[in-house]
Amino acid sequence: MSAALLSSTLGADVNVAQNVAFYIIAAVMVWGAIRVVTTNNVVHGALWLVVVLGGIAAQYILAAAEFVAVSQVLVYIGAVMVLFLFGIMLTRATIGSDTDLNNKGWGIGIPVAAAMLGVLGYVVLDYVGDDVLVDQDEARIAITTQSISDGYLGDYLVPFIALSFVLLAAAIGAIVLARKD
Amino acid sequence: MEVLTNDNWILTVGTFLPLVGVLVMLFIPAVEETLHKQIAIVTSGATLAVGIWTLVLFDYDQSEKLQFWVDEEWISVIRSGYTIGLDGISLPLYILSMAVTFLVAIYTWDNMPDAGNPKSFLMLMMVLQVGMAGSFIAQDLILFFVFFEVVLLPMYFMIGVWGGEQRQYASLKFFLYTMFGSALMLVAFLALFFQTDAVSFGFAHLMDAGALIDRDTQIWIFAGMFVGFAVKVPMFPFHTWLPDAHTQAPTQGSVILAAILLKLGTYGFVRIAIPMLPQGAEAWAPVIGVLAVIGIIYGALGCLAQTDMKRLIAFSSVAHMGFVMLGISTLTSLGINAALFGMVAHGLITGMLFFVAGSIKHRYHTLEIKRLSGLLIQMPKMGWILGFAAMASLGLPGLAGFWGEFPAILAAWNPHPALNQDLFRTLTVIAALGTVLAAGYLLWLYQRTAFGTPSDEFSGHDSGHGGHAAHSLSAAANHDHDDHESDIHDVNTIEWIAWTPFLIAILVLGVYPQLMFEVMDPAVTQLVERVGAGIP
Amino acid sequence: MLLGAETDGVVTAGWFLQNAWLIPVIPAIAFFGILFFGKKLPRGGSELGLISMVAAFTIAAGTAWQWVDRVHAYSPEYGEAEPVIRQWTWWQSGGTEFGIGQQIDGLSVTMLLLVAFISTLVLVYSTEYVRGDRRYTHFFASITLFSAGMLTMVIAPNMVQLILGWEIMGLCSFLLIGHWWEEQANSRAALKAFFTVRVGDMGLLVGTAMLLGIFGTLDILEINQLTAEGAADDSKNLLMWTAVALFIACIGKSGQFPLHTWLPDAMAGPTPVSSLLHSSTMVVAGVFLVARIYPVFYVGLDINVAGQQFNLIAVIGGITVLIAALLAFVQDDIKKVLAYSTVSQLGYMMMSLGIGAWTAAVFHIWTHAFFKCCLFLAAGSISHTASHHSFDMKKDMGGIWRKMPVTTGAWIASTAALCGVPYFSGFFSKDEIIDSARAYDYTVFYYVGIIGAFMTTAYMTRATYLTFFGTPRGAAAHFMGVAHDTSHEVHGHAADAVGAEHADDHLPEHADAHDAHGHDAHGHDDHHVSHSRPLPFAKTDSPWQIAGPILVLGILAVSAGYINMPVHKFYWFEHQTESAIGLPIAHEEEKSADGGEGAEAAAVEGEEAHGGDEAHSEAIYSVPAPPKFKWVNAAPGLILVALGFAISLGMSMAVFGRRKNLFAPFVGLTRRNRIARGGHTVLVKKYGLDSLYENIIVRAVAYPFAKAAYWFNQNVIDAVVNGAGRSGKLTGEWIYRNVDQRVVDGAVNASGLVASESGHALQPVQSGKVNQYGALLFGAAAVGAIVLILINA
Amino acid sequence: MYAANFLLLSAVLFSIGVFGVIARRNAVMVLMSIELILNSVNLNLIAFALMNDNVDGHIFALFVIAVAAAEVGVGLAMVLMIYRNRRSIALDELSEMKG
Repeated sequence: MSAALLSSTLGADVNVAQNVAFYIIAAVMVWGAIRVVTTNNVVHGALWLVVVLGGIAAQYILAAAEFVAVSQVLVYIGAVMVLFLFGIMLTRATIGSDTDLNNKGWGIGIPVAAAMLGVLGYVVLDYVGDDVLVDQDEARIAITTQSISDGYLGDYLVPFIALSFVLLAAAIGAIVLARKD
Repeated sequence: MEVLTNDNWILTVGTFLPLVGVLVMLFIPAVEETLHKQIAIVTSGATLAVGIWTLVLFDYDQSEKLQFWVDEEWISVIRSGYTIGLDGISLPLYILSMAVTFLVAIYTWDNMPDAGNPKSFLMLMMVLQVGMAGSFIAQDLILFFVFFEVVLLPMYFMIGVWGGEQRQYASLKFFLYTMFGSALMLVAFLALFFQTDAVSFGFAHLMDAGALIDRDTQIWIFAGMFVGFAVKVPMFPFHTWLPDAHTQAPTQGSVILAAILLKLGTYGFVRIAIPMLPQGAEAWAPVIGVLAVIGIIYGALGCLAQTDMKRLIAFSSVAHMGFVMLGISTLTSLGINAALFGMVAHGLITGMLFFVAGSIKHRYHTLEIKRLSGLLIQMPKMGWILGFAAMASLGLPGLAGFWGEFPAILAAWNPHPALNQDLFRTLTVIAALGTVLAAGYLLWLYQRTAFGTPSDEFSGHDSGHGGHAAHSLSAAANHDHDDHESDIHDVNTIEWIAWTPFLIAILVLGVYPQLMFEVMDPAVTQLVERVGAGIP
Repeated sequence: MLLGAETDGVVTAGWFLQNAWLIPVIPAIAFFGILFFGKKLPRGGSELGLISMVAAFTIAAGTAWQWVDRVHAYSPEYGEAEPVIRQWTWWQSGGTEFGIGQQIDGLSVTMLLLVAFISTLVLVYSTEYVRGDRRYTHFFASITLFSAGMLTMVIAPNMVQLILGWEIMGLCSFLLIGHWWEEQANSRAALKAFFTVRVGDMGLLVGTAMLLGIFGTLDILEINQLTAEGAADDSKNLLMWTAVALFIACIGKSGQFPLHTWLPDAMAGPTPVSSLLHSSTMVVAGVFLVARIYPVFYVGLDINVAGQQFNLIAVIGGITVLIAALLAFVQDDIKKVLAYSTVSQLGYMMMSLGIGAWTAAVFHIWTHAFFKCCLFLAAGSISHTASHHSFDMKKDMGGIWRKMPVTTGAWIASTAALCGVPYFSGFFSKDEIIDSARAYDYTVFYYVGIIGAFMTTAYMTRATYLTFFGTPRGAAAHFMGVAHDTSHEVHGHAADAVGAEHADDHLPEHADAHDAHGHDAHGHDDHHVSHSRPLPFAKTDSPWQIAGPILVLGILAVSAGYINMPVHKFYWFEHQTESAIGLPIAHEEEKSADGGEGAEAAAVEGEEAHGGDEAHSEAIYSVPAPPKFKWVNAAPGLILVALGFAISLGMSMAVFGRRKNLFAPFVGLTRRNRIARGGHTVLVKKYGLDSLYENIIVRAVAYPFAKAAYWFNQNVIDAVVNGAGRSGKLTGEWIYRNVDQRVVDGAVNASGLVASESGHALQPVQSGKVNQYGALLFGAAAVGAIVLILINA
Repeated sequence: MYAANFLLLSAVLFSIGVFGVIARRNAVMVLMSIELILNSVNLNLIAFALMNDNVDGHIFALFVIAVAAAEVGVGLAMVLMIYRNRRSIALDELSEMKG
């Protein structure tokens, strides 16, 4: 589906439709993110996070990374968010709004975040600036699920196995930590 | 430098054998305390056996040459090799380190410091032994430096964990001081390496090439080494870590510190700084001489002001090492021979004094001179041993201490011709005054602690006639065993085993010093000739 | 290893001469034997010490015999006998080897014989004297090592071995003086002795270093030869300082002014120790050192150079003679009288060396050893048997001559020898010293000598009278069975003396209290019962172990001088020893009648001797020959001695013997009357009280001086010593407190403080809060990134 | 489409996440903010993959997703334990590591 969409919209110039989609999704995401860090209700925060994560998945699709997008949805929205909700419920009775969810860190947080943003923005604009993403034509190697799997079971086999151990260790660690005894 | 090559495995084995013990102990639970002690004794005993075998194999007719020579590639990137060898200068110290560790391990059998945990304690001690023995056989600057630093950490932990009340202050002070010195020393080593065309860190090369460096550069490089070694010795302005470290360290730590660790500094001067930088040595010799003599007098005055026995002994170390450094600063074979002899003698004697101090502390739970009195009545043998060691320490002829002091004085009157004779002659007279002061503080100590009658605090608790030792002893024996007075007993078997070799060595070396002079002298003579050739 | 096995090409040396090094080795081995096995032996180790000392004495006697033979083999020209030197490598440096071994010549043979003999007697004496002491074994171990030390020093062929023996003696004196160390006074005396001597030893160390610097060797023979050949004339100034430095050591060791203060305190030790210390060992060591390397002193201090009226050695010796003799007048403790007497006699020896009379000095060592040892042993005998371990002449002695014939006889013979009564041994040596001073033109020291002789006689007469004659007092009265006034009752006195200065008093006390080793303590009551059998002809005297040595020494006090009698032109001793001087003696064929001019001529000739090549070709220095004896020259001294005896005896009887006169009229009555005719009869008769006489007469004459000297001794010199010690300690404390702990340590601590303070300043950063850590992390990252951007831009 | 788009969006999300880490006092919310940061990084990776025409970016993004999942698991377990011990997960009350 997305391939068809992309192929139809690709042209020599900047694809307007793609841009439009991007901006809309981006705006939603930014708003969602802001709400995540400012809302006084933990559960709302978690739900806003779902919005952001979903937006990310959408952006992946725009960037022609379908496999990653699907993984994102499965892992984050499917698993991580459930974990978060469980965590919220196990640790805190108040599901409703909470007045002191934020500490007095605004004074530090905003300048630091602004500085980060400034730096990153400057660098990005300075470095890539007006670069236009080259449209996918036939000459381009299609990044397919197969190429990803080739990568995992080829060049990146060792990190892959290591990662599986990390996951195993994390699972065991989490169990050990969370056990009630 | 000519070398002899045979049986060259023996040094490596002798140096690293304690690590085998460490490995074994690593896999034994800490609760098996007795087993750990046994392993430590066996390991250090085996090491000493290798050392004695080295003594047998050593070719005494060519003691000026490096024997058991090994030269393997080690870190070829920085042109440092695993170069080891043994000659007449290092042989006595090498064997001394093994013997002291063995005897200290035996002493630990009964006298574990209060903090307990013999496993770690003994493992540290074994590692310490590797560092000490390694420093004396290394013939490569980087190798030497590595061994030199290996010594540092175990001692830091020994003081910091098993020490007295102010152990953390003392251990930190020790550590910082020595690190400070080591840092400058390393810079000096590197400077020397690059000034000699960065060809090799081997001693043999550096001795040949170092003499060719121009005078000003030599002086600067020597300054770096001077600080590094002087801290370890310790010389006068750098000495303040010593009393604290000695006072706070456990007995074993004090003994090893006094017997071997301090010698690394003086050995460094003799083996590295002076032969490699003859002109630097010549320029610095007056400074060393003056500081040494200040140390002698200053240490003695410090002793007179002490109220704590262990601290007094520690200060006396400053004075004695002053004699060693005075000998070295003359740049004559007589002076350096005296210094080497003084190093061994001081190791034995001060080690013995620290042993006695430790045992007294163990029994009386105090080392305050004011409170101790009449040791000879309560513990006659201990009292006489203390007297013996004190006499040896004040340089009585016939005991080892004399042969470090007297030739040093002889040498200081007749220093190397390139040195300022008037200055050194003045120093001689002042140093001789130091021997008088030494007699003063040691006899004062002995009179106060050993003579007289035991104070009421430690003797008859139930009677007015406190001077009657037989009575108070029997009373103490009948007393409940929980009472600390029952701790006061004479030298026990373990202590005898650990101390007798010290006592015999002090006496034998004192009566027949040729045993050591014969081994050292050819090597020292060669070294002095080399230095003389380097001084224009 | 053998450096110089046989230096003599002419005459082969006999076995004893070759193996004289065994003499110190045997007691040294015995020392260890006693130390380790002594307590297990039936007699507590004393037998080992005794056997070793007898063996040493035997070898010493053999050595002496063969030495005499050897000298005769070299004869008829005396003074040529080469010493027998054997050395083994002891240590080496720079290829130079330093030896240990023996140098046997006239001087060392004399000393070997003397030391071994006297040590043997003292050991015999000690077996009884310290019986029952709780440290019996230690006592014998120390005393054996002590003798070994002296013997080692005596045969030393080089300076290092000499120092070895010298210091071993110092150590043993420490142990022996402080033998009863439970009392702080005793251990302080021991400390004082060791420390004072050690102060002098500083000179020895530096002096030896100087010798090495000048001559490049430490061999005594070489040093002597080189000096005699004038090798050191280029560095004459340095040689002078060398002599001064070495002499400082001798001052300390031999109790010369101003370091003599330790000697009287050293009386705190047991009496056998005092006698050994004061006769042939320890204190003689200083004199021996000067005699041993005499050329260094002779050349360095310009002795016998024309026009030199004074030199350091003679001046110090002379001062010592007088001040010590003065001090001896005011002592009540018999051992202290003898101690000051020793100091005074050592002053004679030094003075003698200082005026160039080497032979006289060495001969005085020889004779003095016998009679002084005898005097001390006699004092001990009295205290042991008669006066209940007291040494107080005034309180516990008097009138004991009846019951102690041997002790009294030997004492009187020794006193006569000490005073220089003709044909007693001391006469020959002392008179030679005085005569030499006159003959060599040292007028001042001639007067010092005869005044010293006068004073010696006077105080010894006083001591003799107080001890042996007059009324028995205190413990002596108890011993004599004479009724005495109860204020001096024995037990009362003994109890009272526990805290007093007489250390020997404590022996039985402590033996009772600390009988830890299971010895038979002899307490007060069974005191006489436990004694050994006395000599058959003196039943009431001390036991044979005590009386025997005293008897032998008493005989020798009379006869030891007969081997060198200038009176009869009999110079046997001189001939045996003169090769050890290191300098030739300028013998003159026709000595002029006037000794003074002759000696001067001799000295001048000695200076010029290098021009006229004689038998001693290399030596350009020489010592003058001893003066020819003439009764005329000896007369002033002898008259003074007689005068001293008369005055003192009369005075003593008048002062101390008044009550005695009432009970048993005594021999000296006539002389007392003569004194009375001399102008004091009025006083004697007017005031019948002893103390009053003493107050008036003694205070009027001797007391002020003696008291002043003693005051000076106690308050100035001692105060300086103590003050030096105290100020040393104060300085030490001050430096420790202010410099060490503040400045040096302060600098170190300051750096630590800076680190610590900056750590404290940064501490709030470590709030432990995750958010703040996060803020820091990201803030820092942002700042870092900004910096990077700015740099790259 | 401009390459800067993705990167700028990522920067914004990142900054918001940073703000959340600093400003939130609820441990769970801090974890969420961290998720924001991680996702912004992932977005970058994908964008770089697109720019460089290389599959590695995708692979790394997936790695990050996996690691993030593990992190959340462990992190929440820790939060749970803290809550169990202290009945609170307010971070400013946790200052045991204060120096």
